[in-house]
Amino acid sequence: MSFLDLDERLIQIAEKASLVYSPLVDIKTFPDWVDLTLVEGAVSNMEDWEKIRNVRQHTHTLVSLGDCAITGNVPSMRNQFSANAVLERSYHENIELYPQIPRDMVPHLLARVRPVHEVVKVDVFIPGCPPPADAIFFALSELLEGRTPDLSAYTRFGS
Amino acid sequence: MSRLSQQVVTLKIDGRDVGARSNETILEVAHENDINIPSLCSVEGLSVVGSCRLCLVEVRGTSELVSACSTYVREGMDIVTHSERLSHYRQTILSLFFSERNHLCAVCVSNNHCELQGQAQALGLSHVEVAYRYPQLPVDASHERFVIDHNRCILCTRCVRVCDEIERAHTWDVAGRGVQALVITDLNEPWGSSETCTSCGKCVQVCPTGALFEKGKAVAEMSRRRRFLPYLAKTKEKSS
Amino acid sequence: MMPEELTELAHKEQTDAQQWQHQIHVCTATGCLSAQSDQVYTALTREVRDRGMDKTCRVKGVGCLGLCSAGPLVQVNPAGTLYQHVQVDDVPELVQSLKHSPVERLVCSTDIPFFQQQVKIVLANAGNIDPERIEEYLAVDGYQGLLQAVTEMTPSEVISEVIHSGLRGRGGAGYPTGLKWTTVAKADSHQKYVICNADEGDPGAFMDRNILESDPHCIIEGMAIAGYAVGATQGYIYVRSEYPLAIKRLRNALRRAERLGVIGNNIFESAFRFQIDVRLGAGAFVCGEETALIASIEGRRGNPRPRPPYPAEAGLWGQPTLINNVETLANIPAILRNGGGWFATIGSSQSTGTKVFALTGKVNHGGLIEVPMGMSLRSIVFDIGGGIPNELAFKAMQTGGPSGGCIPETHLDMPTEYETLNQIGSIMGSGGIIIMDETSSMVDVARFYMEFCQDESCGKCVPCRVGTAQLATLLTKIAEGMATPEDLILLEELCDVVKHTSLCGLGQSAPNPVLSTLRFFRHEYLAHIRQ
Amino acid sequence: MKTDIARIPPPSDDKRWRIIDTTMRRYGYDSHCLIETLHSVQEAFGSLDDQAMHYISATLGVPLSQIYGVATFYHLFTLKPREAHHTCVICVGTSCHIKGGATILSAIEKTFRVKAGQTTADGTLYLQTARCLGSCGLAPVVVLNEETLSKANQNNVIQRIQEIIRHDA
Repeated sequence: MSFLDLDERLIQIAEKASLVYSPLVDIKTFPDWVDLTLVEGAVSNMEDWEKIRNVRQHTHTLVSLGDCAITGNVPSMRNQFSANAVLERSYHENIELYPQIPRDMVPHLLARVRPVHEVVKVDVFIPGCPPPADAIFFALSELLEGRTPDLSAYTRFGS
Repeated sequence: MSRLSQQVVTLKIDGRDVGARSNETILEVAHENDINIPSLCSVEGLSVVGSCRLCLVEVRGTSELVSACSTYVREGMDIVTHSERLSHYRQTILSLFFSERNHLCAVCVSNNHCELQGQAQALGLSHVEVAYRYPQLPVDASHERFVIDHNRCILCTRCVRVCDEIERAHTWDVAGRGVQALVITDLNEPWGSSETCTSCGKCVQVCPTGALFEKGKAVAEMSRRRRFLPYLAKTKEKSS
Repeated sequence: MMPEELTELAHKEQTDAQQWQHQIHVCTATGCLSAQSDQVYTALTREVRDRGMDKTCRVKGVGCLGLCSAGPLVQVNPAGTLYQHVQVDDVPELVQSLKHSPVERLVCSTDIPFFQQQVKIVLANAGNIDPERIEEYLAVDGYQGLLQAVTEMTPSEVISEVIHSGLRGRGGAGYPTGLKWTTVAKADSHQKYVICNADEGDPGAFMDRNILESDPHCIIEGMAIAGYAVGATQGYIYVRSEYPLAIKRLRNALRRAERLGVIGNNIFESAFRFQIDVRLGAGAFVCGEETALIASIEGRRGNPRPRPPYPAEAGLWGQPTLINNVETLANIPAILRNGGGWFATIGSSQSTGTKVFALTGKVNHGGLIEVPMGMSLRSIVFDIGGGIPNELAFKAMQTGGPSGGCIPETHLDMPTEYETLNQIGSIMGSGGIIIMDETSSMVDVARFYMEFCQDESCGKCVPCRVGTAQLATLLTKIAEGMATPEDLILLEELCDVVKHTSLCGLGQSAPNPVLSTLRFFRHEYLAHIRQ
Repeated sequence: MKTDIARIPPPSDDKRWRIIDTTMRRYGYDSHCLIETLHSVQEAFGSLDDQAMHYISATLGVPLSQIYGVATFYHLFTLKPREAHHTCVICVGTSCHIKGGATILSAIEKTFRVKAGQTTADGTLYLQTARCLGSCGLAPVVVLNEETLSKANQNNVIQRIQEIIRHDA
């Protein structure tokens, strides 16, 4: 959503880059090679794990966008408890009707939620919850010019 | 740590010639001259502990780093407060702070008012390289006006010092040791049932993070008022 | 007491000792006691009495005889026959043999390098005198150094003698003792203190404990001389509470010394007075650090504080304080008796005198040893230690405990000196030496010490508190084969940060075991890494 | 000497409080003797409970939280009494570690289903580790109640513990 807050600046970026894969784009498989991938969210389950490893393999510059990707943030709050305890709490203790832990259809939870860079190498970090549009714009502009952005003037953890 | 003989000395900080009294610390002299040295444990009006290690500076001619908050200036000192090496050390130290407990800026009462968060931004810490430890820590909301959330405590001991040195109640202290250390009230009893706490709230005002806060504050609402501290510290000095 | 009384008492004890045809020395230091030497002592006493030999033969509990790995040790004098692994059942035969030839099956040869290549200053009395009787200490010139200092020398003369000796701190860092004394002596204050640091905490080190158990009076004498030299009237001995026997003997020795008047008021009829109190630690390694130790004596948490100011300027209760380690102080009486020049001829030019080591691990002859400084490390392992058991190969020698490093075979020809050990990434340390053979994993050793440091970190400063925990986690990850090459880089980076930014010596030296094993045994780390 | 603090009576008639009081008196009821006093309580009562800490706080004029801080800083002090029939201390110092102390520890943990620092469910055995018992020449060392087993191995230690436990039954 923060990305969309770039508003008309999106056009500036669109002039230099094309969007090849995104929840907004109707393509189901990750392309063979992309120059830049922005990744949001923490790595929580097996599906995330496999996805991010695949993305890394097919990406030149990987950017962690937002606190969840960088610090684990709110999703990582479950890390103080075991994955089983979390499932137990969500699907048994707080449920009155047919309590059961789903085995199919739902990806297997990792023992711990992990920031992206603990799983694969990350090149650029844009912290913030959410990162301000200015930070995203600055980072993208710099990256498109082939420079590594220093974002400390634009954003911070939590901001 | 008062010194009897006060001399005027001149020294260099980041290449600038500055004058100072010999009973001033490097940190004090730097601040007087608008030179910023990061720190988390030190706060004007309380005793010096030198525990956060962010204010380490280089002194030309020696190989060891010294903490600016606890080192008195000397004639002819040549101090470097910012260098690539110092910046790397400071970033790593901040990473260690972030990895130690459960710091979630986005949902913290002190978001945008937090000194740890502020230092991370100022020192350009974009992510934490070391593994997060995710310890299970308690939140004590038994006090009628205040809360302590150990998930956000960085053990700077400002609360312990202000309670002992200014309020003279010594309700707070540190229990345990190493990575297991926790600030506690009395015999590790709920804060609300403490017999010694005067509910003055000074500890809450000096806390650099969101560990101590006022009840009823929501995310990003907890700002601090610390103007009382230098004044009370002076009064205390006069009376002792 | 009068100076003459001291000489008289010493003389009387020397004469008394000559009346015995045989003196059986039983080691009653902790090492042999844990092999039940107390039962051997009781059995010997009973046997001698039952045979009606108690007029000519004395059974005496003494301090450490050195070869702890062969305990319980018994020595029969004046012949000097040393018996090893003595059991209660052996006692009748042993006493019987006094009139004939020694019991061959129990004899431990003293011709081996373990005994021949040692030079004893600090341990000169260990194993020879009964540590519970002050008279025996007097008979071997005990308190003569103090007598000389107080009655014939000025404080500054005493200090120059110590400077002249070249003695350096035996607690680990090797700071020149004379210089430390000078600083405290020059500090302007009515009240000064002398502290004996007996908070020996390195796992695998027991030099100080054995000195205290074997010869407590030499520490008391050393402290009193230090007190006279720097102008202090009060001393504290800070001992680990894990050393009950050392504490008991020390307290007993203090009572005797007070009763005799060698400490107290008007020592040797002079204006000099000196008191000593014992303070107990309570299980915190960090209290070996000077400022933490001071905090602990003051009744507080053992948190170190930034230095300067150094304890020599502002120490215990803010007063100038001299802190010396047990072994350092144990050298002082001999230096005063024989002169600093004599001491300086022993050892090497930069590291004079001797060093006491606790030699343990995978070595044939383990125990408490004292060797001249400058002896090669190889001699310590292969001559004194008698090499590695079970025909295995030597791998490393660990010195300096959790603050030190592991030295590989290629550096064994280095002399035992402060500087050379620093050059090869270790430290002299307080004197624990652990020998490892080819079966030891160096990653495991590094992890062992890091977990130790994590447990013992006081928690005050963040690099040590969290840094050691992070390092321990990384080392576990490596040891379990779960680490990546990036983890190894992170390990080295973190070591650098913890070493250079920690508040006190514990944190600053905590990475040493990792750094030194990385330096010499990097391949072992790499073998654990997932590519 | 502290004169400004009114002496308060000990928490109970228990004669052991006299020992504690003697310790404090020897140091002139000065706050500096906090650690000596805690040693004295630990020795007399086996642990430091709230009652004892309140008494010391009032007598020496040391804040409660400071006493708690000191008591939890030093590993020798315990706040809860340990109630086990037998104590087994395994040395995990460097020499013992090199010579197999850790193996003995894990074997005992497994055999008696107890972790270091804990007591077995039936309360018979308290298992503890020590940093260094200083008997490195005889490593690995295990102390069972008052008895020291030197150059120990997992078999003889386990056997000895079983003997002792059987002896009780």
